[in-house]
Amino acid sequence: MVKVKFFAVLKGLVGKEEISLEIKEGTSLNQLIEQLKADLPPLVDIMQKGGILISVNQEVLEKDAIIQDGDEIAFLPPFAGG
Amino acid sequence: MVKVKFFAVLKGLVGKEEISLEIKEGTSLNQLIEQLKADLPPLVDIMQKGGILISVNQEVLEKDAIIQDGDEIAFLPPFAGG
Amino acid sequence: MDQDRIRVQTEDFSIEEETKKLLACSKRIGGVVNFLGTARDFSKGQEIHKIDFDHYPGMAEKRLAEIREQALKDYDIIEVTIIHRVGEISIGENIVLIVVGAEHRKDAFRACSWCIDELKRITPIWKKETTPDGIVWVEEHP
Amino acid sequence: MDQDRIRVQTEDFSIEEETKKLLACSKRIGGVVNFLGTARDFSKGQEIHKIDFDHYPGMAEKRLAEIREQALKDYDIIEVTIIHRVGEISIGENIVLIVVGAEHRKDAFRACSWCIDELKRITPIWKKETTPDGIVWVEEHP
Repeated sequence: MVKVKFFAVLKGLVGKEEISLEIKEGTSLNQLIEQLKADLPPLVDIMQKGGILISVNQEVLEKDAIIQDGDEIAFLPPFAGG
Repeated sequence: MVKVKFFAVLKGLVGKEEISLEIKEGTSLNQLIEQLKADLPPLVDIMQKGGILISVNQEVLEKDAIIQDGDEIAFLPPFAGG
Repeated sequence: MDQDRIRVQTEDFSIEEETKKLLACSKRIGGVVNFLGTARDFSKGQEIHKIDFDHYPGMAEKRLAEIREQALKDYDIIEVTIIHRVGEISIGENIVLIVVGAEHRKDAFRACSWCIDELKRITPIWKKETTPDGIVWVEEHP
Repeated sequence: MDQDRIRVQTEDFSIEEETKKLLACSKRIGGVVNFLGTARDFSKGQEIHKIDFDHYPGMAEKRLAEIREQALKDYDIIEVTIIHRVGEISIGENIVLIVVGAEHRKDAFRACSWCIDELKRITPIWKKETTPDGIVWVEEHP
Protein backbone atom coordinates (compact mmCIF):
# COMPACT_ATOMS: atom_id res chain seq x y z
CA MET A 1 0.00 0.00 0.00
CA VAL A 2 1.14 3.50 -0.78
CA LYS A 3 -0.58 6.75 0.17
CA VAL A 4 -1.10 9.34 -2.59
CA LYS A 5 -1.81 12.98 -1.71
CA PHE A 6 -3.18 15.77 -3.89
CA PHE A 7 -2.66 19.44 -3.02
CA ALA A 8 -4.15 22.80 -3.93
CA VAL A 9 -5.69 22.91 -7.43
CA LEU A 10 -5.19 19.13 -7.81
CA LYS A 11 -7.26 18.37 -4.74
CA GLY A 12 -10.25 20.04 -6.39
CA LEU A 13 -9.67 18.66 -9.88
CA VAL A 14 -9.12 15.10 -8.76
CA GLY A 15 -11.87 15.41 -6.16
CA LYS A 16 -9.76 13.70 -3.51
CA GLU A 17 -7.23 14.77 -0.95
CA GLU A 18 -5.65 11.40 -0.35
CA ILE A 19 -6.03 7.83 -1.59
CA SER A 20 -4.36 4.55 -0.71
CA LEU A 21 -3.55 1.89 -3.23
CA GLU A 22 -1.75 -1.39 -3.71
CA ILE A 23 1.38 -1.43 -5.87
CA LYS A 24 3.40 -4.29 -7.32
CA GLU A 25 7.02 -4.61 -6.26
CA GLY A 26 9.31 -2.54 -8.48
CA THR A 27 6.63 -0.05 -9.54
CA SER A 28 8.05 3.24 -10.83
CA LEU A 29 6.46 6.65 -10.37
CA ASN A 30 5.63 6.61 -14.09
CA GLN A 31 3.78 3.31 -13.69
CA LEU A 32 1.95 4.66 -10.64
CA ILE A 33 0.85 7.72 -12.64
CA GLU A 34 -0.53 5.47 -15.42
CA GLN A 35 -2.37 3.35 -12.85
CA LEU A 36 -3.85 6.51 -11.24
CA LYS A 37 -4.91 8.00 -14.58
CA ALA A 38 -7.17 5.01 -15.14
CA ASP A 39 -8.89 5.54 -11.78
CA LEU A 40 -8.89 9.35 -11.78
CA PRO A 41 -9.54 10.62 -15.34
CA PRO A 42 -8.89 14.34 -14.53
CA LEU A 43 -5.24 13.38 -13.94
CA VAL A 44 -4.78 12.67 -17.65
CA ASP A 45 -5.14 16.33 -18.64
CA ILE A 46 -3.32 17.64 -15.60
CA MET A 47 -0.23 15.52 -16.14
CA GLN A 48 -0.18 16.36 -19.85
CA LYS A 49 -0.23 20.09 -19.06
CA GLY A 50 3.01 19.66 -17.13
CA GLY A 51 4.50 21.55 -14.20
CA ILE A 52 3.43 18.96 -11.62
CA LEU A 53 6.22 17.68 -9.39
CA ILE A 54 5.93 14.37 -7.57
CA SER A 55 7.40 13.73 -4.16
CA VAL A 56 8.10 10.43 -2.44
CA ASN A 57 8.33 10.68 1.33
CA GLN A 58 8.53 14.45 0.99
CA GLU A 59 11.43 14.48 -1.46
CA VAL A 60 10.84 15.45 -5.09
CA LEU A 61 11.98 12.56 -7.32
CA GLU A 62 12.32 11.88 -11.06
CA LYS A 63 9.47 9.90 -12.59
CA ASP A 64 11.58 6.77 -13.13
CA ALA A 65 12.12 6.38 -9.37
CA ILE A 66 10.98 3.06 -7.92
CA ILE A 67 8.49 3.27 -5.08
CA GLN A 68 7.96 0.92 -2.20
CA ASP A 69 5.24 -0.28 0.08
CA GLY A 70 4.56 2.33 2.76
CA ASP A 71 5.74 5.30 0.68
CA GLU A 72 3.89 8.60 0.81
CA ILE A 73 3.55 10.01 -2.69
CA ALA A 74 2.30 13.54 -3.38
CA PHE A 75 1.30 15.42 -6.53
CA LEU A 76 2.55 18.99 -6.20
CA PRO A 77 1.27 21.79 -8.45
CA PRO A 78 3.61 24.79 -9.06
CA PHE A 79 4.50 26.36 -5.72
CA ALA A 80 3.24 29.84 -4.91
CA GLY A 81 4.42 30.61 -1.40
CA GLY A 82 5.92 33.88 -0.27
CA MET B 1 30.74 87.42 9.90
CA VAL B 2 30.62 83.69 9.22
CA LYS B 3 29.87 80.94 11.69
CA VAL B 4 32.29 77.98 11.82
CA LYS B 5 31.24 74.70 13.42
CA PHE B 6 33.37 71.76 14.54
CA PHE B 7 31.91 68.29 14.99
CA ALA B 8 32.81 65.04 16.73
CA VAL B 9 36.57 64.49 17.12
CA LEU B 10 37.25 68.05 15.84
CA LYS B 11 35.18 69.61 18.58
CA GLY B 12 37.48 68.07 21.18
CA LEU B 13 40.72 68.71 19.30
CA VAL B 14 39.96 72.33 18.49
CA GLY B 15 38.41 72.84 21.89
CA LYS B 16 35.46 74.72 20.44
CA GLU B 17 32.07 73.80 19.04
CA GLU B 18 31.43 77.01 17.14
CA ILE B 19 33.18 80.28 16.46
CA SER B 20 32.23 83.43 14.59
CA LEU B 21 34.70 85.45 12.56
CA GLU B 22 34.93 88.32 10.13
CA ILE B 23 35.94 87.58 6.54
CA LYS B 24 36.98 89.83 3.69
CA GLU B 25 34.84 89.85 0.58
CA GLY B 26 35.89 87.14 -1.86
CA THR B 27 37.44 84.87 0.78
CA SER B 28 37.75 81.24 -0.34
CA LEU B 29 37.42 78.22 1.90
CA ASN B 30 41.17 77.71 1.54
CA GLN B 31 41.83 81.23 2.78
CA LEU B 32 39.42 80.71 5.67
CA ILE B 33 41.27 77.52 6.64
CA GLU B 34 44.60 79.37 6.69
CA GLN B 35 43.08 82.15 8.79
CA LEU B 36 41.66 79.55 11.24
CA LYS B 37 44.93 77.63 11.50
CA ALA B 38 46.58 80.74 12.90
CA ASP B 39 43.94 81.06 15.60
CA LEU B 40 43.47 77.34 16.31
CA PRO B 41 46.84 75.55 16.06
CA PRO B 42 45.38 71.99 16.38
CA LEU B 43 43.75 72.56 12.97
CA VAL B 44 47.18 72.49 11.28
CA ASP B 45 47.75 68.81 11.99
CA ILE B 46 44.12 67.84 11.44
CA MET B 47 43.91 69.40 8.01
CA GLN B 48 47.24 67.90 6.99
CA LYS B 49 46.05 64.42 7.95
CA GLY B 50 43.21 64.77 5.43
CA GLY B 51 39.74 63.26 5.30
CA ILE B 52 38.01 66.39 6.60
CA LEU B 53 35.16 67.68 4.44
CA ILE B 54 33.99 71.25 4.64
CA SER B 55 30.38 72.31 4.20
CA VAL B 56 28.99 75.73 3.46
CA ASN B 57 25.36 76.17 4.44
CA GLN B 58 25.11 72.39 4.85
CA GLU B 59 26.44 71.52 1.38
CA VAL B 60 29.90 70.01 1.01
CA LEU B 61 31.98 72.27 -1.28
CA GLU B 62 35.45 72.20 -2.84
CA LYS B 63 38.08 74.23 -1.01
CA ASP B 64 38.29 76.90 -3.71
CA ALA B 65 34.65 77.89 -3.12
CA ILE B 66 34.11 81.55 -2.23
CA ILE B 67 32.23 82.18 1.00
CA GLN B 68 30.02 85.07 1.95
CA ASP B 69 28.96 87.00 4.97
CA GLY B 70 26.34 85.05 6.90
CA ASP B 71 27.50 81.62 5.69
CA GLU B 72 27.55 78.66 8.06
CA ILE B 73 30.77 76.70 7.57
CA ALA B 74 31.36 73.30 9.15
CA PHE B 75 34.41 71.05 9.48
CA LEU B 76 33.23 67.46 9.07
CA PRO B 77 35.38 64.47 10.09
CA PRO B 78 34.80 61.14 8.27
CA PHE B 79 31.18 60.10 8.75
CA ALA B 80 30.38 57.01 10.81
CA GLY B 81 26.60 56.74 10.91
CA GLY B 82 24.63 53.54 10.45
CA MET C 1 15.65 26.17 19.03
CA ASP C 2 15.28 25.31 15.35
CA GLN C 3 11.56 24.71 15.72
CA ASP C 4 11.16 28.29 16.81
CA ARG C 5 13.20 29.63 13.89
CA ILE C 6 11.14 27.77 11.28
CA ARG C 7 7.38 28.04 11.48
CA VAL C 8 4.35 27.39 9.29
CA GLN C 9 1.37 28.75 11.19
CA THR C 10 -2.12 30.18 10.81
CA GLU C 11 -1.62 32.92 13.44
CA ASP C 12 -0.05 36.26 12.67
CA PHE C 13 3.50 37.04 13.80
CA SER C 14 5.22 40.16 15.13
CA ILE C 15 8.27 41.51 13.30
CA GLU C 16 9.33 43.28 16.48
CA GLU C 17 9.18 40.14 18.57
CA GLU C 18 10.93 37.96 15.99
CA THR C 19 13.66 40.56 15.49
CA LYS C 20 14.21 40.84 19.24
CA LYS C 21 14.34 37.05 19.62
CA LEU C 22 16.92 36.87 16.86
CA LEU C 23 19.03 39.66 18.38
CA ALA C 24 18.89 37.89 21.73
CA CYS C 25 20.71 34.87 20.31
CA SER C 26 24.00 36.72 19.80
CA LYS C 27 25.44 40.08 20.81
CA ARG C 28 27.63 39.93 17.72
CA ILE C 29 24.64 40.72 15.49
CA GLY C 30 25.13 44.26 14.18
CA GLY C 31 22.69 44.21 11.29
CA VAL C 32 19.30 42.61 10.80
CA VAL C 33 17.59 42.43 7.42
CA ASN C 34 13.88 41.56 7.44
CA PHE C 35 11.72 40.65 4.52
CA LEU C 36 7.99 40.90 5.13
CA GLY C 37 5.56 39.75 2.46
CA THR C 38 1.99 40.98 2.76
CA ALA C 39 -1.26 40.35 0.92
CA ARG C 40 -1.74 42.96 -1.79
CA ASP C 41 -5.15 43.97 -3.12
CA PHE C 42 -4.13 43.72 -6.75
CA SER C 43 -2.44 40.95 -8.68
CA LYS C 44 -2.04 41.27 -12.43
CA GLY C 45 -4.67 44.02 -12.48
CA GLN C 46 -7.26 41.88 -10.68
CA GLU C 47 -8.84 43.01 -7.46
CA ILE C 48 -8.35 40.43 -4.71
CA HIS C 49 -10.69 39.98 -1.77
CA LYS C 50 -8.77 37.36 0.15
CA ILE C 51 -6.00 34.85 -0.12
CA ASP C 52 -5.77 31.28 1.12
CA PHE C 53 -2.59 29.32 1.51
CA ASP C 54 -2.47 25.54 1.36
CA HIS C 55 0.70 23.66 2.29
CA TYR C 56 2.11 20.15 2.56
CA PRO C 57 2.49 19.75 6.34
CA GLY C 58 5.86 18.34 7.25
CA MET C 59 7.41 18.81 3.82
CA ALA C 60 6.95 22.60 3.90
CA GLU C 61 8.67 22.89 7.30
CA LYS C 62 11.44 20.56 6.09
CA ARG C 63 12.15 22.76 3.06
CA LEU C 64 12.21 25.92 5.22
CA ALA C 65 14.63 24.27 7.65
CA GLU C 66 16.86 23.29 4.69
CA ILE C 67 16.77 26.87 3.39
CA ARG C 68 17.81 28.17 6.82
CA GLU C 69 20.68 25.68 7.09
CA GLN C 70 21.91 26.36 3.57
CA ALA C 71 21.83 30.13 4.19
CA LEU C 72 23.83 29.70 7.42
CA LYS C 73 26.37 27.65 5.46
CA ASP C 74 26.64 29.86 2.35
CA TYR C 75 26.59 33.34 3.88
CA ASP C 76 28.53 34.98 6.68
CA ILE C 77 25.45 35.37 8.89
CA ILE C 78 24.60 34.48 12.47
CA GLU C 79 20.93 33.46 12.56
CA VAL C 80 17.83 33.14 10.35
CA THR C 81 14.13 32.94 11.18
CA ILE C 82 11.57 31.94 8.53
CA ILE C 83 7.82 32.09 9.22
CA HIS C 84 5.05 31.48 6.65
CA ARG C 85 1.39 31.82 7.43
CA VAL C 86 -1.17 29.44 5.94
CA GLY C 87 -4.96 29.35 5.83
CA GLU C 88 -7.09 32.39 5.12
CA ILE C 89 -5.34 35.76 4.95
CA SER C 90 -7.12 39.08 4.45
CA ILE C 91 -5.83 41.92 2.31
CA GLY C 92 -3.06 43.86 4.01
CA GLU C 93 -2.19 41.05 6.40
CA ASN C 94 1.24 39.49 6.85
CA ILE C 95 2.11 36.37 4.85
CA VAL C 96 5.80 35.64 5.26
CA LEU C 97 8.68 36.90 7.38
CA ILE C 98 12.38 36.25 6.97
CA VAL C 99 14.74 37.68 9.58
CA VAL C 100 18.49 37.45 9.02
CA GLY C 101 21.04 38.60 11.58
CA ALA C 102 24.69 39.14 10.71
CA GLU C 103 27.76 40.92 11.93
CA HIS C 104 27.85 42.98 8.74
CA ARG C 105 25.00 44.03 6.55
CA LYS C 106 26.03 42.92 3.06
CA ASP C 107 25.69 39.24 3.85
CA ALA C 108 22.42 39.81 5.70
CA PHE C 109 20.92 41.44 2.58
CA ARG C 110 22.20 38.72 0.27
CA ALA C 111 21.07 35.87 2.52
CA CYS C 112 17.61 37.34 3.14
CA SER C 113 17.03 37.88 -0.58
CA TRP C 114 18.26 34.36 -1.33
CA CYS C 115 15.99 32.83 1.35
CA ILE C 116 12.81 34.35 -0.03
CA ASP C 117 13.74 33.36 -3.62
CA GLU C 118 14.48 29.84 -2.46
CA LEU C 119 11.30 29.68 -0.37
CA LYS C 120 9.25 30.51 -3.47
CA ARG C 121 11.19 27.98 -5.54
CA ILE C 122 11.15 24.85 -3.39
CA THR C 123 8.54 25.14 -0.61
CA PRO C 124 5.26 23.24 -1.12
CA ILE C 125 2.92 26.14 -0.38
CA TRP C 126 0.09 27.17 -2.70
CA LYS C 127 -1.92 30.36 -2.99
CA LYS C 128 -5.61 30.67 -3.84
CA GLU C 129 -6.90 34.15 -4.65
CA THR C 130 -10.55 35.13 -4.34
CA THR C 131 -11.36 37.80 -6.95
CA PRO C 132 -14.68 39.20 -8.25
CA ASP C 133 -14.38 36.64 -11.10
CA GLY C 134 -14.06 33.69 -8.74
CA ILE C 135 -11.40 31.60 -7.12
CA VAL C 136 -8.06 30.96 -8.77
CA TRP C 137 -5.00 28.99 -7.69
CA VAL C 138 -2.01 31.14 -8.52
CA GLU C 139 0.37 29.34 -10.88
CA GLU C 140 3.18 31.68 -11.73
CA HIS C 141 5.16 33.40 -9.10
CA PRO C 142 7.06 36.60 -9.74
CA MET D 1 4.40 63.32 5.81
CA ASP D 2 8.07 63.53 4.86
CA GLN D 3 9.04 64.64 8.36
CA ASP D 4 7.66 61.42 9.68
CA ARG D 5 9.55 59.31 7.13
CA ILE D 6 12.91 60.92 7.93
CA ARG D 7 13.92 61.20 11.55
CA VAL D 8 17.05 61.81 13.62
CA GLN D 9 16.08 61.23 17.22
CA THR D 10 17.40 60.23 20.63
CA GLU D 11 14.42 57.97 21.47
CA ASP D 12 14.18 54.36 20.38
CA PHE D 13 11.86 53.34 17.54
CA SER D 14 9.64 50.34 16.90
CA ILE D 15 10.19 48.28 13.73
CA GLU D 16 6.64 46.99 14.03
CA GLU D 17 5.13 50.45 14.23
CA GLU D 18 7.25 51.86 11.40
CA THR D 19 6.48 48.90 9.17
CA LYS D 20 2.76 49.25 9.85
CA LYS D 21 2.85 52.99 9.15
CA LEU D 22 4.61 52.32 5.87
CA LEU D 23 2.15 49.60 4.87
CA ALA D 24 -0.74 51.94 5.69
CA CYS D 25 0.39 54.40 3.01
CA SER D 26 -0.43 52.06 0.11
CA LYS D 27 -2.29 48.79 -0.31
CA ARG D 28 -0.09 48.10 -3.34
CA ILE D 29 2.87 47.31 -1.07
CA GLY D 30 3.47 43.56 -1.28
CA GLY D 31 6.98 43.40 0.12
CA VAL D 32 8.77 45.32 2.84
CA VAL D 33 12.51 45.09 3.40
CA ASN D 34 13.81 46.43 6.71
CA PHE D 35 17.38 47.09 7.69
CA LEU D 36 18.00 47.42 11.40
CA GLY D 37 21.44 48.38 12.66
CA THR D 38 22.17 47.69 16.33
CA ALA D 39 25.05 48.40 18.68
CA ARG D 40 27.41 45.44 18.81
CA ASP D 41 29.63 44.67 21.78
CA PHE D 42 32.72 44.11 19.68
CA SER D 43 34.34 46.24 17.01
CA LYS D 44 37.69 45.19 15.55
CA GLY D 45 38.22 42.85 18.49
CA GLN D 46 37.69 45.61 21.06
CA GLU D 47 35.04 45.30 23.73
CA ILE D 48 32.64 48.25 23.66
CA HIS D 49 30.71 49.54 26.64
CA LYS D 50 28.62 52.18 24.95
CA ILE D 51 28.29 54.22 21.82
CA ASP D 52 27.52 57.89 21.33
CA PHE D 53 26.36 59.44 18.11
CA ASP D 54 26.94 63.09 17.26
CA HIS D 55 25.28 64.67 14.23
CA TYR D 56 24.99 67.95 12.36
CA PRO D 57 21.40 68.97 13.07
CA GLY D 58 19.62 70.08 9.93
CA MET D 59 22.25 68.78 7.53
CA ALA D 60 21.84 65.18 8.69
CA GLU D 61 18.07 65.28 8.16
CA LYS D 62 18.60 66.96 4.76
CA ARG D 63 20.92 64.18 3.59
CA LEU D 64 18.47 61.49 4.77
CA ALA D 65 15.62 63.23 2.92
CA GLU D 66 17.77 63.35 -0.23
CA ILE D 67 18.57 59.64 0.10
CA ARG D 68 14.85 58.85 0.41
CA GLU D 69 13.98 60.96 -2.64
CA GLN D 70 16.78 59.49 -4.73
CA ALA D 71 15.74 55.95 -3.79
CA LEU D 72 12.12 56.69 -4.75
CA LYS D 73 13.38 57.97 -8.11
CA ASP D 74 15.93 55.25 -8.89
CA TYR D 75 14.07 52.14 -7.74
CA ASP D 76 10.59 50.78 -8.40
CA ILE D 77 9.49 51.22 -4.80
CA ILE D 78 6.52 52.85 -3.09
CA GLU D 79 7.77 54.34 0.19
CA VAL D 80 10.90 54.66 2.37
CA THR D 81 11.36 55.49 6.05
CA ILE D 82 14.80 56.31 7.46
CA ILE D 83 15.38 56.78 11.20
CA HIS D 84 18.75 57.27 12.89
CA ARG D 85 19.18 57.56 16.63
CA VAL D 86 21.73 59.94 18.14
CA GLY D 87 23.10 60.51 21.63
CA GLU D 88 24.07 57.70 23.97
CA ILE D 89 23.21 54.15 22.90
CA SER D 90 23.82 51.06 24.99
CA ILE D 91 25.05 47.74 23.67
CA GLY D 92 22.30 45.79 21.96
CA GLU D 93 20.12 48.83 21.35
CA ASN D 94 18.78 50.00 18.00
CA ILE D 95 20.77 52.57 16.00
CA VAL D 96 19.28 52.87 12.54
CA LEU D 97 16.18 51.65 10.73
CA ILE D 98 15.44 51.72 7.02
CA VAL D 99 12.04 50.49 5.85
CA VAL D 100 11.36 50.12 2.14
CA GLY D 101 7.97 49.14 0.73
CA ALA D 102 7.53 47.98 -2.85
CA GLU D 103 5.16 46.05 -5.01
CA HIS D 104 7.84 43.46 -5.70
CA ARG D 105 10.69 42.41 -3.50
CA LYS D 106 13.76 42.72 -5.73
CA ASP D 107 13.62 46.51 -5.83
CA ALA D 108 12.87 46.71 -2.12
CA PHE D 109 16.07 44.74 -1.36
CA ARG D 110 18.18 46.82 -3.75
CA ALA D 111 16.80 50.14 -2.54
CA CYS D 112 17.16 49.28 1.15
CA SER D 113 20.76 48.15 0.68
CA TRP D 114 21.53 51.30 -1.34
CA CYS D 115 19.96 53.56 1.31
CA ILE D 116 22.10 52.25 4.16
CA ASP D 117 25.27 52.43 2.02
CA GLU D 118 24.41 55.99 1.04
CA LEU D 119 23.51 56.93 4.62
CA LYS D 120 26.96 55.84 5.74
CA ARG D 121 28.60 57.67 2.85
CA ILE D 122 27.00 61.10 2.96
CA THR D 123 25.22 61.67 6.29
CA PRO D 124 27.02 63.86 8.85
CA ILE D 125 26.73 61.48 11.81
CA TRP D 126 29.68 60.43 13.93
CA LYS D 127 30.22 57.53 16.31
CA LYS D 128 32.18 57.56 19.55
CA GLU D 129 32.93 54.21 21.17
CA THR D 130 33.72 53.78 24.83
CA THR D 131 36.07 50.81 25.29
CA PRO D 132 38.20 49.63 28.26
CA ASP D 133 41.08 51.56 26.63
CA GLY D 134 39.17 54.84 26.53
CA ILE D 135 37.03 56.83 24.15
CA VAL D 136 37.57 56.71 20.41
CA TRP D 137 35.82 58.45 17.51
CA VAL D 138 35.32 55.79 14.85
CA GLU D 139 36.97 56.79 11.58
CA GLU D 140 36.53 54.00 9.11
CA HIS D 141 33.18 52.51 8.40
CA PRO D 142 32.75 49.02 7.02
